[in-house]
Amino acid sequence: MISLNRFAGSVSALLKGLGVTLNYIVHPKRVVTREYPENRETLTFPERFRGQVVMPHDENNDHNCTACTLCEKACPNGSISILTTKNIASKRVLGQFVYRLSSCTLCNLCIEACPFDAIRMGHGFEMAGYTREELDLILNKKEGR
Amino acid sequence: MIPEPPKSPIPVLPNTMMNPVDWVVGWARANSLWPLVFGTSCCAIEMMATASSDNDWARFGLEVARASPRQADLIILAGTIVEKMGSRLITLYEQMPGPKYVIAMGACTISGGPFYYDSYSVIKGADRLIPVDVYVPGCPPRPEALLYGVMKLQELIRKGAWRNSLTHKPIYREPISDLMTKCAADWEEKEKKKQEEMKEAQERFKVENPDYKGYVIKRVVGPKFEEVAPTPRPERGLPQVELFNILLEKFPALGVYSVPEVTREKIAELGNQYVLDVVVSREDYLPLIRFLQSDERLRMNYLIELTAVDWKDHFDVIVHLLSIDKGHKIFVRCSLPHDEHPEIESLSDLYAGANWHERETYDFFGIQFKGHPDLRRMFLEDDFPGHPLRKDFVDPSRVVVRPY
Amino acid sequence: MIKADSKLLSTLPPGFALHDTGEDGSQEYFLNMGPQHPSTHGVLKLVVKLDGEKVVEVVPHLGFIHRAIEKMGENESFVQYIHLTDRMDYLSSHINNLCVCMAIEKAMGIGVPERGEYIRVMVSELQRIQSHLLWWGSFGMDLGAVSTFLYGFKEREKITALFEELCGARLTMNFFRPGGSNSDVPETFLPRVKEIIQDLKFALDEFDALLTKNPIIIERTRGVGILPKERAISYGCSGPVARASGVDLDVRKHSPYSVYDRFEFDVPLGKNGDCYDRYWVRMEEMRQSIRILEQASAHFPPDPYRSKEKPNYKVPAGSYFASVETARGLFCTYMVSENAMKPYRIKSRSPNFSNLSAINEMSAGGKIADLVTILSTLDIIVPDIDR
Amino acid sequence: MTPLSITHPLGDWIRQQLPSPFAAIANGLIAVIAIAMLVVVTAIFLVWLERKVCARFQARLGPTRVGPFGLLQPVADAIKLLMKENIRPRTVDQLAYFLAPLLPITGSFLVLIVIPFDHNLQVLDPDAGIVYVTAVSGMGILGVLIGGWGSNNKYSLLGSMRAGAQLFSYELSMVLCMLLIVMASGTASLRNIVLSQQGTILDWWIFKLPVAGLVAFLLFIVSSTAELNRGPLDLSEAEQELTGGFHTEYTGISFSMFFLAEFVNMFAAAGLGATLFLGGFLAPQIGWHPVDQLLAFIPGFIWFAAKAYFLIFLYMWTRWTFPRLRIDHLLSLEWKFLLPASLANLLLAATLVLFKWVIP
Repeated sequence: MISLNRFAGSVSALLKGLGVTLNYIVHPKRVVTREYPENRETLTFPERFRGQVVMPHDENNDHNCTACTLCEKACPNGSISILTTKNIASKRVLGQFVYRLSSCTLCNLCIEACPFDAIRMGHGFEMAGYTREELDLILNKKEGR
Repeated sequence: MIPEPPKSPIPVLPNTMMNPVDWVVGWARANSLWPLVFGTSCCAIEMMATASSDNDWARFGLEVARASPRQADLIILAGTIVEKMGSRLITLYEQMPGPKYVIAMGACTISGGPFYYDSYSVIKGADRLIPVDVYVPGCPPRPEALLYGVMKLQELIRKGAWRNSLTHKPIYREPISDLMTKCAADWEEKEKKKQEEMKEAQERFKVENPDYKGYVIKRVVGPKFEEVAPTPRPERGLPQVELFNILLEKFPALGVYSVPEVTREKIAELGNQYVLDVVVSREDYLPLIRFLQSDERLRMNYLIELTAVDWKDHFDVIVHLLSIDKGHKIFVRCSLPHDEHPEIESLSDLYAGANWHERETYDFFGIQFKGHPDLRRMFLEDDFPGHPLRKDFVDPSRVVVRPY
Repeated sequence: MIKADSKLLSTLPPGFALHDTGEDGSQEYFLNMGPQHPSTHGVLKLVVKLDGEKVVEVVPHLGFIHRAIEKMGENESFVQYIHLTDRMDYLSSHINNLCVCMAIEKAMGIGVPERGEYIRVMVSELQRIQSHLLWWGSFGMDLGAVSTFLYGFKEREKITALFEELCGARLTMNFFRPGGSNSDVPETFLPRVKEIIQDLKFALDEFDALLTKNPIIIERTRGVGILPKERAISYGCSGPVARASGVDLDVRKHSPYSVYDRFEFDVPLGKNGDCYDRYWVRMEEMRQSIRILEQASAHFPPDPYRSKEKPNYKVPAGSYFASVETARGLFCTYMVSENAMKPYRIKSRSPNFSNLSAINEMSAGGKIADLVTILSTLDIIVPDIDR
Repeated sequence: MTPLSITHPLGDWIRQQLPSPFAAIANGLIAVIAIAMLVVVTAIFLVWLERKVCARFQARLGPTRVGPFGLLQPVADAIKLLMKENIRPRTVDQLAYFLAPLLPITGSFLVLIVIPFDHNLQVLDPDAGIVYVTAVSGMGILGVLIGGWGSNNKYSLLGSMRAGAQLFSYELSMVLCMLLIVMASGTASLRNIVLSQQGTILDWWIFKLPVAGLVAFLLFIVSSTAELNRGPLDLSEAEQELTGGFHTEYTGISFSMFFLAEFVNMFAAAGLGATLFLGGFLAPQIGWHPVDQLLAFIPGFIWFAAKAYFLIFLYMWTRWTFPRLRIDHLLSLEWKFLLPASLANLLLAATLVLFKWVIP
């Protein structure tokens, strides 16, 4: 009798399992897939999403970076090189903001370190490339003021 | 709105004419990429998330993940490749039938990523071992980013890179170097030339604009926070003083770390949060631990960890013990001389878990444990030179020293 | 045909050798599982001595993802080290971060405001659920039910999306800082948590129907891979693995950190220490985490989320120790400072390391399929073992 | 035995046109080509169907990007597999390694020959059709066994040994289920078995024998799942344990043989199940004339396909729901439960048949 009970219990448990999967197939609304390349136009990420480091530029292509190298020091893995130059007034300004996306871990420490809001986390994620060198970016469009 | 992706040129082989057969084969290969089940660390989870219902890489025909390299077309290198795994990765790659493709997913496999500096075991980029077709940056990349990488690879295959039965890419052979210093040095050279050219203009500018102040960029002030006092959290179990008293009964020569000339009052002053950190001589080490484990009042039956610290002139072997029933902790510390093979008794008879902790300590510090049943290296290959967590460990062929 | 190569034999422990012929004239042989094997959850290598399908002895080989995190920690600042712990147990990255933060807080006497503590507890519990969901999925898959893997991930994805909203990353968070967290929770946080709890309750019932009560699962897990209580303690097992064996060890309950002492929750304990108990303990833990989440979101305080930031994290000389309960067990950070910006030595005790060390005792005598079940219920994360 | 013919009218016409030896050859050729086409199309379609259905069970979409609804996905896979480098490891048993992939697909090919797709759509109808089916379907097992042995890989060996133990034992209860139908219908020819089920739905063997028919049907589903080597009884593949089991060492085209055979086998088994229990190509009749006429208007092969695909859906449903059994559980399930159950069931059916307690 016990074994018969057990058998009935097993069968009902198996049927319940089958019911769960059947529920998925008869309810197409339960499909949760986001179709990435097709939905690209409507794709949004949360505001804080960390895709890559970007340097916002204003309408004159100027940026806020003062080449203070705080971000360079905050970076745990040497992904940022701040290369300075002297401008026409002999002031030390940013020459190139070299950002190695190839080794960046998107940890947000450089953004937190920046006192001038010169760099932010951008939402771009389509950065795949065919060579390693493609991923070494220079973020500033022109030298510092 | 997602910003537009940058355009990267497709490395098409020169002088290739597409005939219809080639086109069909290219189409088939591009649309039927069966990945190898290969994930080493964090990126593997994101790769599985790409396979999950929400992103569903089956839409691209990728869901036929093969566990056997013989049937796979694509390795998605998800996660760090370390030296020990390197040879296995090459074997896996060689076992795959051509044409085969490799996607390097995440910073670790592209360049070593977070483990570029100071790591003695991580390979600085998987493309130093096998040719990589597509690099997907991120740490880890979002599933969408991986899918974009797959699409890039499909484009590559369709446009003719499939012609070569293996791969068109060479293995990356540049020696490892400190990228930051190199970058700065290159720039400095350029800068010198530029400054010389600009010297006149700068002097002229100084004369013309004597009261130029420069451009001031405002500091962004973040929110201010109050200082908060830490809330004390009492430890469970016997108070430290009592614990110390019990130990002193049996081991009168016991010292306490960083408390010179220890007295009971001094221990009491340290408060509830302090965890007793006793210093024991080598002779008393094993008896003390045995006493801690067997004494009814103490019953320290749980070994949290066993590790060592290299103080340049001596080693400290540190044992963290816990009593599961009572809840009190204790740290036991024992100094060893700083020579090639310092020796100490093994705890593996008392705690089964000590076996592995001691093997790890042997691997990292070269400390020998007398009476250990199986003292082999734990993490590193048997022929790895030296013991890496010793402060005097140097290995320029593996380690890039952090420049700052 | 079946011979172990000499290189393999040289890396095995002493006394580990084949018996040429058993009593019935049978022969033992070696099977290399891993480093690339679908059920070793990463790059673990197990050298298994087999007699037919019966497992005689298992020798784990580690180090295929040993990344030198402890060595690197000696050259990174304390705050930078937090982000490396993300990559150890990447399914408990918030909790790992918390452990390092707690050690720094202890060392420098930094307190955390109410809201910060509540954020920590809630995020930790979400992380625990997230990790267990993934474990549930991969447990099903290891036993051959592929759909469960997708169902587990489907639920997990909701929590991951919430984490993305919270800190911008899905896996490697780097969110907690000494004294709180690097930013406040977004306004949508609490409603989202409520939604997730609702979905989760429904999903857990579905999970029960699919696996928990499934006779195949019960057959395959009951009495398989038994780890007695004394051995679990002796091996230093922790987390669900130890609790399934009846070891009453949960840092959240017994030396509560953060504000865990304010919430009501039970610590599920198993009786037999077999695979089914480990399974059951994890399922029950998810329910307990939901309880904590409900209580925490009911009393979410409005205070500032972090305390005053220190100008630098120069930790006074000494050695500091902090322990937390990750999804896999007891995670400890032990750091030695010499009054500098960088730790002199930093060591993380990973729960998986000790849990895995018991595998030979658990799996000897079973079948290969049992070995897979045991590995799966141990819920190991290999990068956490190797560090 | 009826003469070799793809359909009776076509066969007869060819026989009229050509002298007898040539007619037989021509008929044979046409039959082989037709079945080969069927094998390829079925396999490719089933691969697509499996991936789509499995995706829907798992709340996702499945292949969508290659062709409409991803229909061309398996085509791309097939072309790729054909164009793939074919590695033959040096240490394998060359003959066994080469021969193994051919056997399963041949086996299912031979089974398909005797399946009646429609009234006049059957290549061959041997009198002992059931015996023939049992005999040739063993070839698949043989392929798995020698493939695993020949690969010289421990995973493959374990997989093939499991396959041997599993398939040979499950063959027993499957044969007993078939035997029940043979006993009830009084014939071993598949065509005649179908014809013995004429009438309403209740005349199908699954219902006609009260209880015994249904039990036999369920036992057939379970044991054929094991025979087909599909989850939850796919122990010889057991990807999570044995990284692919017997076909671990196979690449490219030889792997695709195993891969396609799995699906063709599934179709063959489902077709067999439909023939034995669900009235094969007969339209379901409910006993109400207008509807019956409408149903009978639909050609038989469509009914056959519908029934077969219903069974295939059952196979997929169980595969994507249940976890895998362990090898010893699997064998004790067969020897301690399924085999006694099918024997008892056979006894029950015999009693029913003897006393004519069938549904009229």
